[in-house]
Amino acid sequence: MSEELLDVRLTVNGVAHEIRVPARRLLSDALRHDLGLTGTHVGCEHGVCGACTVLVDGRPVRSCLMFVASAVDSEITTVEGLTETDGSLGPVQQAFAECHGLQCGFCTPGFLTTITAGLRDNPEPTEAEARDMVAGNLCRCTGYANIVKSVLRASQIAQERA
Amino acid sequence: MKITGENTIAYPVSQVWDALLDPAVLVRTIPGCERLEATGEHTYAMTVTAGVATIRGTYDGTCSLSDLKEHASLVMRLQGAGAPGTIDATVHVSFAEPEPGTTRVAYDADAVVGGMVGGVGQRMLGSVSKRMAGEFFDNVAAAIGAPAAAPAAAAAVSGAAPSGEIGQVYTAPARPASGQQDFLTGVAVGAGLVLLGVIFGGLFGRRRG
Amino acid sequence: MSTKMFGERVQRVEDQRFLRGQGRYVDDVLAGRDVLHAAVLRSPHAHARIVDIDVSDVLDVEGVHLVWTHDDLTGPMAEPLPLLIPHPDLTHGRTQYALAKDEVNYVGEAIAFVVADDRYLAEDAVSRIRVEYDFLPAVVGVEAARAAEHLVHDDVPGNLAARQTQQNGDARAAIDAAPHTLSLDLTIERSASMPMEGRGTVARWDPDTSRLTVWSSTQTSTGVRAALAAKLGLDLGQVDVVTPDVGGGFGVKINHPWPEELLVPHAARTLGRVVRFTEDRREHFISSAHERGQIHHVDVGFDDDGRVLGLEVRFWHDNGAYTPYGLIVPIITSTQLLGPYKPGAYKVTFDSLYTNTVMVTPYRGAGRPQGCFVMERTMDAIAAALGKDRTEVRAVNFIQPDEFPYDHGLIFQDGREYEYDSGDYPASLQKLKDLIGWDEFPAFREEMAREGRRVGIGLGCYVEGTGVGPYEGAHVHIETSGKVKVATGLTTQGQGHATVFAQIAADVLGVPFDRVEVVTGDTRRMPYAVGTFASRAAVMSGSAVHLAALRAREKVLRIAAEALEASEDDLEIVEGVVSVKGTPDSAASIDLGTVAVLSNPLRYAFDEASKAATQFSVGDPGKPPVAEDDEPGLEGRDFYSPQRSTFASGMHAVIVETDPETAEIKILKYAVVHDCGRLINPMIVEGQIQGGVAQGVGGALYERMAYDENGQLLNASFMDFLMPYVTEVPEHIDIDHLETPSPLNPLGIKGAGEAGVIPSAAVFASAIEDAEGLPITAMPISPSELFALRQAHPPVEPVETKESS
Amino acid sequence: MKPAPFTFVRPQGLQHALEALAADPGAKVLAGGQSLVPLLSMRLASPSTLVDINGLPDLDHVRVDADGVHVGALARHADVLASPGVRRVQPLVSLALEHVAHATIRNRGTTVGSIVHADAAAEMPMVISLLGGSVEVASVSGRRTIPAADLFAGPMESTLHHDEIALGATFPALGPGEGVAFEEIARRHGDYALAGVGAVVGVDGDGVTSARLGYLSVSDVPTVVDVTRCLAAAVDAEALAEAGAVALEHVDPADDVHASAAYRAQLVRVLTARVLRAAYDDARSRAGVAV
Repeated sequence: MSEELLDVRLTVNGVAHEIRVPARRLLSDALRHDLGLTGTHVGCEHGVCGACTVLVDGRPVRSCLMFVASAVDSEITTVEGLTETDGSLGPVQQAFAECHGLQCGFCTPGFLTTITAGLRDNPEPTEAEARDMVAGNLCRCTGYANIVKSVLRASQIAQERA
Repeated sequence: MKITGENTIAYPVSQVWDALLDPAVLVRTIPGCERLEATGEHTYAMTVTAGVATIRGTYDGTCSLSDLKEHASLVMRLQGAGAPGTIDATVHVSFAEPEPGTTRVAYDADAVVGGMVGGVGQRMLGSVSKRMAGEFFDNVAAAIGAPAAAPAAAAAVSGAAPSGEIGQVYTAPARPASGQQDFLTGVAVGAGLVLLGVIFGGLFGRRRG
Repeated sequence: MSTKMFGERVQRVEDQRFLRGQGRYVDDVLAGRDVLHAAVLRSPHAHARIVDIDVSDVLDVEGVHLVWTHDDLTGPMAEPLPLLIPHPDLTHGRTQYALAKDEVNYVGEAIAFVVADDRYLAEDAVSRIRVEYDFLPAVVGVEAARAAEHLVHDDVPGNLAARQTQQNGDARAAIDAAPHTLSLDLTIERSASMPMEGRGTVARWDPDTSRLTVWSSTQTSTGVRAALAAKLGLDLGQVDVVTPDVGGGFGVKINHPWPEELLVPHAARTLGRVVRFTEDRREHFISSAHERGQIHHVDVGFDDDGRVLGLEVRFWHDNGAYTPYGLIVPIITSTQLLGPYKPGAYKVTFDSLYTNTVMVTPYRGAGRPQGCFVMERTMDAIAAALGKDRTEVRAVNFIQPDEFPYDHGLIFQDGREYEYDSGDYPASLQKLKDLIGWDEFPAFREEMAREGRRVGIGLGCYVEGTGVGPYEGAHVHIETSGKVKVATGLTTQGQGHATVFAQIAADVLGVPFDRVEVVTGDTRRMPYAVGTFASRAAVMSGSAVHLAALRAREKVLRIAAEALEASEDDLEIVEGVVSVKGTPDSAASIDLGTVAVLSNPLRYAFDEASKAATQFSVGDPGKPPVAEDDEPGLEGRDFYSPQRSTFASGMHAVIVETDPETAEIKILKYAVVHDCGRLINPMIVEGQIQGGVAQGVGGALYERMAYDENGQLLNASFMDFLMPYVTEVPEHIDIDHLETPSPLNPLGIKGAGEAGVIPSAAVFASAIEDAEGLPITAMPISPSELFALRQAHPPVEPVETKESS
Repeated sequence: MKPAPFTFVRPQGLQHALEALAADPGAKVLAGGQSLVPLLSMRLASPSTLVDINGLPDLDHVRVDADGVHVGALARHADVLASPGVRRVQPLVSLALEHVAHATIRNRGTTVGSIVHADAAAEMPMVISLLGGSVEVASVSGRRTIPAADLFAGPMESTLHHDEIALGATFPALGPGEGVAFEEIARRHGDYALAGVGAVVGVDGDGVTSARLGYLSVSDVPTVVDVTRCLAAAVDAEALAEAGAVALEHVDPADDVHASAAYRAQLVRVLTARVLRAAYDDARSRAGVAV
């Protein structure tokens, strides 16, 4: 017997998508393989590394711990949605470029979405608050020092651009 | 992983011994056992669905009894594989009759739990499997206590062939689906033997709501 | 000359893609298109014979396209995977089959391979495969391997893959004659690279051109290509391997070919469809590779000053179930153990032993962290025995600056003499002492003690062989657009090669940095290469790019001189324009794009510029359009092949605080002094060091592979394999550089990729021992283990070492 | 690591949800999913039906009143933690929530979900046991309230029947003269604790009238220990040490890959003293007594 398919309407980065997927399709896989938005990365599939973090109604959430069918009523934001409409880098992205906040780039999408929401809730974090903001994401390349610097720089850029 | 324990059954050792070697009794007393097929002298293929709360799985496997010393001891070899993982256990069981009419069953099991479920807390496996052994003995006692009702229900599937007939398949009567039953279903096979908690997750199962 | 790019903290060009979510990692390649997915049935048992594999239930799973076990493999595919680096001492090397044949030797070994419409269905199919096993006793851990009560491979007595001895002088005699002697027994547990992206392969077979294109998350595209051609019976020319963006490697992705790197292309060709395999995190834990597991016994003889007269090391290396990478890790441990010191006589013997666990191949540092741990623990033990300051004992053993090149009389991992080219260890040590506040520490310790706090300081020194051969190459092509296209064959895993190599090319060619585009790891662009490992990329490909660019520059100046009727020596290239030095007016100048046009005499013009190069408008009719010794196009291609490795060095120091009640370990201060010759991009080098230190902290205080006695890996997830978060690494790392140039390459550079991770275990052991006054002989160490050490050693005042006055 | 197939039901009303659950003995409820989804992906669990209750109305409330804190089944940890009312009425809930995983997990994980998941190493099952709270559950056959003491049957095993949905949890308010404290020690920030202790201490002036401790990660089920008699005379080092010894009689710490049983026992001793002291000081400062 073939698996029951669901018609799911998903709003990602302000764009509505209609996809037909099995109920068990994880949100992370739907974004990557059904919508072709491969900016979101999957590092562990048990909710620890944070590379798959997207914003669900503005809040950082592990997309590998959600079924796409549960996301029907929500507005999803992925790393592709953080770039400005004119194609230039958003404040958090720009800060990472300036501060060498990434090396292999695989964990970066999870940090960018998490920090974007973090700075919205706390626009001027102290260094300790910046560290706490990213304490739930794993990175194996950078040793985190430049990521914390990027959070503080992003808060400056956001104010400069405000 | 080592698991030891013992239980008592309020029946003479001879009755306990006979009950445990009767597949018709086994299929009803092994928590979560859905199907038992005799494949040889004291060897069975079996299907068991077992689990604790969320962590459940259906396991296909085999069990065989050997080194049978009547009313004294036997060795049980058990292998099962399912989606959550695999189990391979060798269990030494000894029987004693401290006072007439009651049997004390002691078991000493050594198990290798593999696959995803192998990554769970050893302690979790140990403590719950002891409880399942307890449930198994209660079932055995109940089966001995009400022999009249037992054989008819169990052997219904394929004729009344004598127990142990090759190819003879036994299925357990439907069980009431209740929370309490949920917890108590597990796999303990053979006389006082324990399928060491291959069923539930320890470390793996823990998260945050 | 344009502004010099070498040495600049240039922002990375690849970040523009990564930050917009437009990276192209292997699981992104052809995402959302018509691609089939593979899944693998892996052994749940550590050691067993396969009695039967029943795949009958799989065939009726909807969407399954093929199921393979070893029986379905033929020809070279049915033979064991290649043993990459044979060695005469590796008398009993073994490698696994792409799919297990008759037996499995570690939990996670591939048994069956399924391809289906998507990964979910493929996993459904895998879960329906029934395997009957006969269990065999598992050999887990070095002690069990040594005892050899059971054998991993029946035909390998004593579980001994190899035994090797190297020596310089008569160590035993020196030890026996020494006024002081000491012995130590040390243990380092297993950890792993654990990049955030696991392994993955995508393959497409084009029946029209009968060419196979393979994308793989690897550290060596040319290695994978050669293995594919050999194993699939294809000509090398039919196979292209394209390395996509790689989400970290740290060594694990240098091993090749993985079973899936062969099975996926084989399936793509068999089915005529694109096939993808992307491993999940549990698969990475139980079917990639681990490293670090070793046990050491040290005997050392020394004089009153702590100078090492004789050093004899015997160690046992856990090489897991197979040895695809040969003896590289233990050989590196044996040699790099000497660090910056020059013992009077040295002898090292190792046994490489099989266990029923995941195989062992290099992880960042590749045996160096173990060697450094052993040597630095020995130095600390000597200092304690003599009541001397730990820096003094080290200083007295240093190879002095004027003794280079220094030959240790051993053979290094590349089969060449183990000779240090340059370094300045005394200067490094002084910089480190200033950075960490070594001399001020005793006062700090007393102040903390008054507050009931327990602190300790430790250090660790290392020397790292980098830039190991045999070679790397580069191809530079200046297009008529003026763009400079650079290609080098080794691969990138986040080290910023596209930026660093562009800096080098831009400097040589005098072009704006952003006009240079670099491609790495694509066999279509550079078919000759070795790979990225052992901190060699900057040295090998950096030098190759420099040399190739120089060749292109020579041709530019030759053509420009002709065009400008000037002598080559008077010309310079600034901002991509060739002109006579000192006359920046545009008349007597020509841009590189035009030079490129002139370099290729055409019959047909395709744009305004190319008109100038057609047959009726250029060249002396008395000569052939392309001279005898010339060729069309503005390109440069060259290879860099050093005679031996270049040796970087460094020293780390840490101040830790241990909680008297809970034995928790906190890092108060971490300092790094590092000498990797001249720095191409200091920002990127510091990033490498910070990342290395974080992995070092993981290896010293958190990470271990917890196998139970049956060979089951108990912590095969990020929940229980404790990689450090931001909260576990030092908040700040004080980094200082020395730049002792290497005489072996044109840029004077040395490797830096692995530096950060090498001394961490030694540094933390030294500091915790200093704080607690308890001997630290095993790493990693958790609070629970420190607590147990305290219980085992009744409280005694920490050994009062006479810190320098 | 992909889940096995299942039928997905996203009911809009509670009754529909209860019927879906009752209709299939193999059905499971999905709320936060932070515990359940990894189990599905690892195929340690493979329910035949998943009942996603995230669409149900008015279950995401966080209310406080004189009785205490009332948390709906869909209230995310982050919402409960952000509520000033909760921090005022029962501060132990807020103190413990700060230690639940990481902020991103708290954004989606539900407090009630983590309680009924019944993991003895988690914070919320211990807190509701220590405070003597309760969980309200519903099924097609009606509703009932399960006091915390009867909620946990064994490791990962609550006493909810398979066809029951937890609708909410109640944490009793801080009593007069009471103070609270919580501390846990984990290998990494955000990891499961090796050991964790919560305390509720009641004072009358300087004297201790009641002292109860809750322990996580050192027994099969959350364990509550009354140590009032230890602190009756004085709150000094000996009394706190004695409380630790009493606690050790009630817990059963185990070895695992992260720590030994002996080390966990040491943490029980150390944390008991620290947390009791802190709760005692909190009680006195709330009662306006100079600390």
